[in-house]
Amino acid sequence: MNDRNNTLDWFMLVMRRDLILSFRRSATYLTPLIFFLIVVTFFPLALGPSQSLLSSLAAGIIWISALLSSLLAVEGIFSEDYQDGTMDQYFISTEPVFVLIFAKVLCHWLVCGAPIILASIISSLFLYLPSGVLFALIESLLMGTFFMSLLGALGAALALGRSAILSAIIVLPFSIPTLLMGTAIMTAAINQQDYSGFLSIMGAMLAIGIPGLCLLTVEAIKLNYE
Amino acid sequence: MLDSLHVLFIMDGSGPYVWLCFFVLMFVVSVNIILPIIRMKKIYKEGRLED
Amino acid sequence: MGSPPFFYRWSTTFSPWLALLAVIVFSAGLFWGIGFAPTDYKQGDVYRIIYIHVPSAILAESIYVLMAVCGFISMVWRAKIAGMLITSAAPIGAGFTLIALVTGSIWGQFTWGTWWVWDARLTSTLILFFLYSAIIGLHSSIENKAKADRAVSILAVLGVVIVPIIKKSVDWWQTLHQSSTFTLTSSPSMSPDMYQPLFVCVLGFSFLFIFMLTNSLRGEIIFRERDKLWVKNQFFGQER
Amino acid sequence: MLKVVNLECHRSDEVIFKDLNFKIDRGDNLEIIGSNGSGKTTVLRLLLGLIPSFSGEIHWSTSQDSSKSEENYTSCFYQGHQIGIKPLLTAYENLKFSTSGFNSSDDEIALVAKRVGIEGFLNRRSSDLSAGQKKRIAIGRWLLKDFNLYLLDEPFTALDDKGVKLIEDIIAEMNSRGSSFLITGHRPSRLKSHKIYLDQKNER
Repeated sequence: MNDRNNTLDWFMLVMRRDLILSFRRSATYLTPLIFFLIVVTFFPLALGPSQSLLSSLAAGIIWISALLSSLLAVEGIFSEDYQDGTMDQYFISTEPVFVLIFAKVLCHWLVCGAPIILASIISSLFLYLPSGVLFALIESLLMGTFFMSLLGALGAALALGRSAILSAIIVLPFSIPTLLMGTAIMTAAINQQDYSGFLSIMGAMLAIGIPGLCLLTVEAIKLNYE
Repeated sequence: MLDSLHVLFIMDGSGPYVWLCFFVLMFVVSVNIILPIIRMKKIYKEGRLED
Repeated sequence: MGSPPFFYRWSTTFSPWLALLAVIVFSAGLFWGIGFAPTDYKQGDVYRIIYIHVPSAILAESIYVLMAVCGFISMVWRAKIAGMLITSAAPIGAGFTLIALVTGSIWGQFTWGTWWVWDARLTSTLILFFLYSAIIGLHSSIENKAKADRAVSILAVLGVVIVPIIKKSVDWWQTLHQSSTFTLTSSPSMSPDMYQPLFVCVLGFSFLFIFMLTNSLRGEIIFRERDKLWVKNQFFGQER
Repeated sequence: MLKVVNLECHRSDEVIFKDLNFKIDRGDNLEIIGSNGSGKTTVLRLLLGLIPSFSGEIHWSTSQDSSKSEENYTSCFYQGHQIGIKPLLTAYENLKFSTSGFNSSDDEIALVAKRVGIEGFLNRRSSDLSAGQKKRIAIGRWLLKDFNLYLLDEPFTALDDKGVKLIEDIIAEMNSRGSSFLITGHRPSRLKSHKIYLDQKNER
């Protein structure tokens, strides 16, 4: 009865199920995308259409919008599983639960984070982002949105069954390093400096964050089982 | 005596700034001390009513 | 120390003495600093804000570290008192952070002519204030207080990892945008006349904090355990 | 296989149940019967480790000799009050993406679906199915893999007479294969089982 790759099987099971579920419910990937585009559109409306102004602010605008939309999207990640008893099955299984949580977060990022990155390429045109830094933008957003998904999952777990806005408020202060790192990369890229140092710091944050935040998220979900 | 007090309050024009900071300090500290005491008094009252 | 009744009994005896000690050292430090320390030749008398500003800032950060340690203890060993300690310490820490911010702002208005500068120090202190707010907000949103304690411990532990990153990244962010014109630590080696009262102030503020924490923790313990027998006997009195 | 001694559980200073003693051997059934709020679900969740705070002893063992214990709940199947049927997944996917089904082949799933009477709905979204049919999907999950012990929280609710008969048949069949069942309910069923009444234990 002892299957060798049991943990991997579980991981794939959770991934496949969540991916199918998200694609059948189009709101999961459309809502953050539309939210992102609306927020990005608001900046030219509020600041005026001056090309030089927008061009200098573009990186910051895209980063803030991506951060907010990936955070808002992650809010309901556990609530359905918790309410219909699927979460119980995770905790009963002898597999390490944080691996399953990681599967959920990864799937969520694929469904919500990746479209936002694509949309940010389009909005970089609207906002006259200097074309040379597009690659830096994508690189920094790849890591940044994933970190936000991890953080958002922790917030969602802490606020499980409570108001949605609460989880965002809890997590936002903790997301500041990501934002600062991201904008540091962008500023360095715009000034044509070497930004690989910041990139590797972000990678290190992610490397610590994946196991660390997943473990904390499991702790937070466990709170509801007492 | 009064002169030296006057000097202490005015401090060459920077007095208002320093004393404003002092009052902010005292306000925040006393709020943090008084609120728990009020809370304990309230619990005491309610606990007495229950008995 | 671990059990709430023991702490309550212990603090009933020591709390008045702690209060006395705190008031004496606290007022001695402030009196010395604001009344007697020599005037700074560069900044004038306004520098005396330092005797309020620096101790508050030191406490603001150390209280957060204390909370994170308690958070770790409460997560690993499920110690009840550690959770209560976070609950009681958070508003006090937020208070000292607020004092540090406001006094710094007033000082800045006098010397720099502006209420706020996006300097690394100031920004990271502001973020520290947000972290305290997140912890207080989360705690108040969960009705079951034992659960709230553990939820908050998770945030406190996460914070202690993230605070150094914020400190570092804010520095980098600063150097990238503009070289900072002002730093709060501009005064080079202070003269002993100014340094000694500052030391007394830091000590006095710390004693004050310990007293405030004890005071608030006593309330928390009574509130949590108000249905327990020992509270009925010791707090509400034995006669019925 | 499972032995429970003097199990007791509190929630905020209130005793939910105490002095609970029972034993389940291979092929045995045990029913825990009680009204709402008598702690039936709590017993199950406590055995599974979903509720960490309790007092008393829980012994698990694979073989008959209890000295060789500590198997823990690895080969347990749990069906809670919420049966975890996702409305957006088809009946087939709901069977496949479950604790018991992720190693099953399509043939096995088709066979199980036939046994529980949902073979016609396998590719239908579960949101289109009735409550009873969803319940049948949940029953199908029991059959996908053999567990030593099944912990079922009120399995008979929302089922018609045919469904109840189906469960009774399946349980009898699995008993003979060596599986045990721990079932909760409001009233005793027709199953051959030991029965524990929680309400009477609770009188204070």
